[in-house]
Amino acid sequence: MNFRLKIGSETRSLEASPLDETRRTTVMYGEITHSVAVDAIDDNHLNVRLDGRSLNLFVGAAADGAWVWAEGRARFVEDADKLQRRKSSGLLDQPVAVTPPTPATVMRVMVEVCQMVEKGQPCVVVSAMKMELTLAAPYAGTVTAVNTQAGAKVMPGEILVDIEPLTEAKADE
Amino acid sequence: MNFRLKIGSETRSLEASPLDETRRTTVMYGEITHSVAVDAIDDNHLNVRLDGRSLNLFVGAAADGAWVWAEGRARFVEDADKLQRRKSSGLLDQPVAVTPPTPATVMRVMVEVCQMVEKGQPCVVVSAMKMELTLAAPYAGTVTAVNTQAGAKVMPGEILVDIEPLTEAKADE
Amino acid sequence: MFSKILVANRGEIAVRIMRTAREMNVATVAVYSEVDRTSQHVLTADEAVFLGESDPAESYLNFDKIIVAAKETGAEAIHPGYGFLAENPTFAQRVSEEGLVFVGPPAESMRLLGNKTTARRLMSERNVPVIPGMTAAESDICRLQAAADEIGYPVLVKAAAGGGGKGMRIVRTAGELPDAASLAASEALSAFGDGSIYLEKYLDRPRHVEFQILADMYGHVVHLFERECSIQRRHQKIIEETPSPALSEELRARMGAAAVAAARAAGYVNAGTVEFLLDRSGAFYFLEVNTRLQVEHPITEMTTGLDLVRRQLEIAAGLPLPFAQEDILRRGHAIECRIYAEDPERDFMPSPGKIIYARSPEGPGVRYDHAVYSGWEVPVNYDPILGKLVVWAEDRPSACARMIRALKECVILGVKTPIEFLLDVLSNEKFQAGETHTHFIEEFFSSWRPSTAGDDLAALGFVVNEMLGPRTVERGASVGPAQPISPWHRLGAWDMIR
Amino acid sequence: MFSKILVANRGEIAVRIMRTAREMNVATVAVYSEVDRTSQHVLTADEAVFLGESDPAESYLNFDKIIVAAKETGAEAIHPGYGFLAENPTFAQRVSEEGLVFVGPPAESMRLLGNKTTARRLMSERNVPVIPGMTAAESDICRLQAAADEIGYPVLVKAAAGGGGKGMRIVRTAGELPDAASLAASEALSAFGDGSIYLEKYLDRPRHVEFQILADMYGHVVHLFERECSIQRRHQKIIEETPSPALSEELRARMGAAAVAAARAAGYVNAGTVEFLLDRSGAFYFLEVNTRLQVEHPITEMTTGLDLVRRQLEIAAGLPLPFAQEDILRRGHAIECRIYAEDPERDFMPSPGKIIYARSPEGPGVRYDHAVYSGWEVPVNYDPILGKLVVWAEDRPSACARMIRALKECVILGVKTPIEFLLDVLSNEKFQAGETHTHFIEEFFSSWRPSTAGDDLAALGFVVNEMLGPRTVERGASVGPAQPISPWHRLGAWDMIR
Repeated sequence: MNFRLKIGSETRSLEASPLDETRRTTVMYGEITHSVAVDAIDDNHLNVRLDGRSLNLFVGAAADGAWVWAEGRARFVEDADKLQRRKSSGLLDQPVAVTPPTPATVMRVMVEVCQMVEKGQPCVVVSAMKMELTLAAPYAGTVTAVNTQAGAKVMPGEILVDIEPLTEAKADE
Repeated sequence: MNFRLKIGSETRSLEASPLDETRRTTVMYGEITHSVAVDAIDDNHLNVRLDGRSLNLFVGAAADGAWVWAEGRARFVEDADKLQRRKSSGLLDQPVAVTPPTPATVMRVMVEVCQMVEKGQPCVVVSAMKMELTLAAPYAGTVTAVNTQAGAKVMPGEILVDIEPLTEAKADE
Repeated sequence: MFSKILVANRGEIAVRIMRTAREMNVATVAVYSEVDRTSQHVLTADEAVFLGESDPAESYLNFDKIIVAAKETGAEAIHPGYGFLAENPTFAQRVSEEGLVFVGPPAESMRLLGNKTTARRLMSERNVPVIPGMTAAESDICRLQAAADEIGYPVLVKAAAGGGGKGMRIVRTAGELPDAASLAASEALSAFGDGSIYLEKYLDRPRHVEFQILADMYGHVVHLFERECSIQRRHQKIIEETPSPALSEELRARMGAAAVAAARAAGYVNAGTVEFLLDRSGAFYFLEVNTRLQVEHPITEMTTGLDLVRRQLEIAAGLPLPFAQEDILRRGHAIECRIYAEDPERDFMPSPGKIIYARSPEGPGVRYDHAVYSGWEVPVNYDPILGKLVVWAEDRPSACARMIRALKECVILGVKTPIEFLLDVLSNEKFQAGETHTHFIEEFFSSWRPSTAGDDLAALGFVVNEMLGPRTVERGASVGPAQPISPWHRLGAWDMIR
Repeated sequence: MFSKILVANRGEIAVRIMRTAREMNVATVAVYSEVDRTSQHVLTADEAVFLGESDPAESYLNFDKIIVAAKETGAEAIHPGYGFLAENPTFAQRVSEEGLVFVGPPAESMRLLGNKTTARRLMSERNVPVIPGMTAAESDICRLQAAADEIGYPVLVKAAAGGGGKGMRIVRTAGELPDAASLAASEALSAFGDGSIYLEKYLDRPRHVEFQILADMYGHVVHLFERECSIQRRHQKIIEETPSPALSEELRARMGAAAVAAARAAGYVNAGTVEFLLDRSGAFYFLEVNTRLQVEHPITEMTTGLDLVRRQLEIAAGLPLPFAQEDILRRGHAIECRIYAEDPERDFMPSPGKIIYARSPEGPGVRYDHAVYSGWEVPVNYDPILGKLVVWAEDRPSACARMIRALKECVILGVKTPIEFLLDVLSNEKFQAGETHTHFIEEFFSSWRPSTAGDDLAALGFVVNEMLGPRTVERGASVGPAQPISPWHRLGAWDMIR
């Protein structure tokens, strides 16, 4: 079985043989082959022997992926193929729009429609968990719409300010 | 809704109104009425407000009943009607037969077929969890069968020695 | 002693207070907002009162609702925890006026100390050394510019009413001052309801060393030694320890005496913390007094053996402190790591969400004060602290090793946490050598990234979990044990993560 | 220090040893039998070796398999825990002969002390007071009868090779002696592989007071103060505490000196425990030396601040003890409750089964050393200990209150446990007054029954759980918060259980 997994900004490929009746498998990670045996301890807890070394891995399924924990390190692991489909919806890109990174409340809107903004110029200040965050313009351009107002509850992915980018020619000036 | 519950050797009756949409009910315990509100915290954990007092109750379902925990006190609670059916199979009676109280290994058999035994006379010694237990005759009588031998693994409910009771006339002598 | 108290707070600190109250046979009342209906502090209390909407103004900051809750439940005292109303003298005064007991200092002490500029003036008068800086709040940008020029850059913009790094800004050049002042004032206003700011000298890589004090109603004041809280991100403490690796017994005694003098100067009663900055020459400066229980109080409890919440309740009930300064002894070394729902890769930005799975570290010398359970949703409305992991051991190296062990047993799935980051800080050579200062994270960990070895294991976990498929776990199934594999097999790419 | 050790044990003690090893950067190897394939100690180790069938003879008592496991994994030392091979001198000797280190005393000391009659002779010679009784094992019933007549009834039949109450019988009249002797010999044979028994004087309601000792390879022996373990059922400890409420400083010093003398007499090395009986007149008698780590060692760790497993490994690795007797200080009060899978209503009979749900107590001053998890099946093959709940607090009343709080947070569903019984013992006036003795349970709790108030709450829990029906828990669902109910409503039948 082949897996393409996205962890953070990296995508990696793994190949694993199906589990045999003693719950053993061989995992190929590029050139290196590992022998793996696994026991399910409960719905979230796996005990894995990786080349004989015992590891406790904890797995929690979430929408579009799973959290995996190993020795204090937690990762959100996504299936790269499912991910591709989400990406086209624009939700998962690096910040290229004025959108909060976490559910938040809008404190101030600092730009107006038709205003020219520079890359990095503060557009909206939001508050989340007692901290103020300034959302900056991801690129230079012209504000074409302001979709929020002070006091609004906003969510990640919600575009608070629409900015039409400068053409490259203009940006190079 | 009416409940007949067996806890330990006692059976008690309870009446409860169905939960309303805010998960509240009224529980009638004999003459006394209690107001109860409940939140399910997880599959095993309930938070209950009993007449305003907050209680954490933990419930674990098992065959023929459920374990319920409250403030350090754990009880096995059985539905008295289901229980009735089990009882007729003879498994749940008070020790009236030579059977181990827990899974065990037979160490010694101390009686033979046709032997007369007195009430309380040691019949079989079993070992469980590093402790030796002597299983005594529950009543006076004659051994009609020995169904086990040293080294056998035995389970609760398994009758290790059959004893035909003395008639009352004889026992009174 | 009180027969019932109300805890006007939420999360791990409310749970921690309730545990001691229960041991003192004091019944507890929780209060909660909409989003906290099934939060751990509500589950832990003997009874709970719903306050209102999740917005703090409608719930945990609402004087009237909290006081009504206390009166209706028959609570005799209110413990404010930390944050929310803990350092609000108006609330403390109102509580007293309503005939209830506020578990904390008198409103007057809080007012004196809560305003940082007043506090600085007071301490100067009592010969407690203070950092050079302004002695009054200022909003005029020209006067701030002038003051900054006089103090000399870099300067620190601070909220007069605040604490915990809120509203604080470092300003290195005159050009940065206007923006920094405006942002700081705005943050201070929203956090504390008071936008006053002032400036002080910014010290180069100082240590943050604070002293725990206890004072009863009869003028008896003691200190419970120091806590070093130099490891900070965003000006907020993330690792605390005691004793400080930087203090000689002589310096400890001097700083302790200064802390007691500071408390006396303010007519302080109950538990409090006198914060100092310790510079590289060994000079120390009064920073502020936190007029409440601190997040990091457990490390003092573990080294001194004293339960600070018990002492708070006893003092509030009018009991005298039952010990003198010389009776208070410390033993061993304690470290605390704060576990927030936050992303260390993204400047520790809050990371709220649902806790899919949580599992507590256990074993000798480990204490985990938390309010997390599997299935609980971390609300976006409040401070994102999940818990505090605290260890005690015979000495600092053993305590570091124990903390690393405990962090590796601390499972939280569903939100980002700093656990991996904390592991790397604790394993850092300079940290292990005790060479800590308030810019430690900035200096050595600003470009921190999670290890790729962790990615390898996560990929493995994902893959085997997928292959096992949906399941009801049945142990002792018929397939027999997975036979052990020789440990001598080459570990390959994975052996680096040992 | 070793780089890797094998722990030749299972359950909570193996987990506890591995935690300290991990903190010392010592890798750990678990061994396991068929039924323990996914037991907690296997999950905790760095690697695990399958030994064989669940029968102890095929697994945890099998010298050859354990030694092969150690060699194949490259472990340099074997820690035996308690029980199984911990007090087996033949095993200790074999380990040494195989070029491995046994973490425990030399085989010769174990032999001397393991045979109770030899030990009694040795102690008599060194002026450590012993209980009047036989100084040699005996199997002839006529000679036993004669000895019993000489000592005077009641007498105690004891296994020469044993410990932990196994093979022990009280005999009050001559008529009971033959049966008791035969049963004791049989139990001793099956438990220790040695059926030798002897008799000693039975003391009326004595206290069990034991001293922890540490001895390095260089003749340096210290004690770590006492543990009082008077609360016993079936001659097995169930509640232990330190300090003992019965000891004056003078008596503590004398008993400590006797303990050190006993250890020296046997050429003792590593951690051990010298057990005494303390009678009502204040006289104390040597009982035996347990040549291993005790179940109740954590209470000593919590009051002295010393990690006994760390010391064991250091001593075994040839390091000298880094402290003198006068450096060892105790602070506060610690209590341990043993949590077994057993039924206190039925003479504490083992109650194996599947743990449907388990949840650990947490918070300040609580340590829960256990090996239980939800879904784990308690095997019928071994000692039914699930865990040890240990608390520390400033003084005995606070420690009792803390233990009650912690027991009430300790959830185990699926097997019977003594938790409710322990709660009642801890709440008992005589216990709280410190008036404990080894027949305490027999005297005050022989007719103990669970409270009917507990039945009421259990019925309520069952009913509301049934009414909620099968569910996937969804918090923050649309139905809104269950509104609080006035706490002033009459509590009725349930208010007695407050």
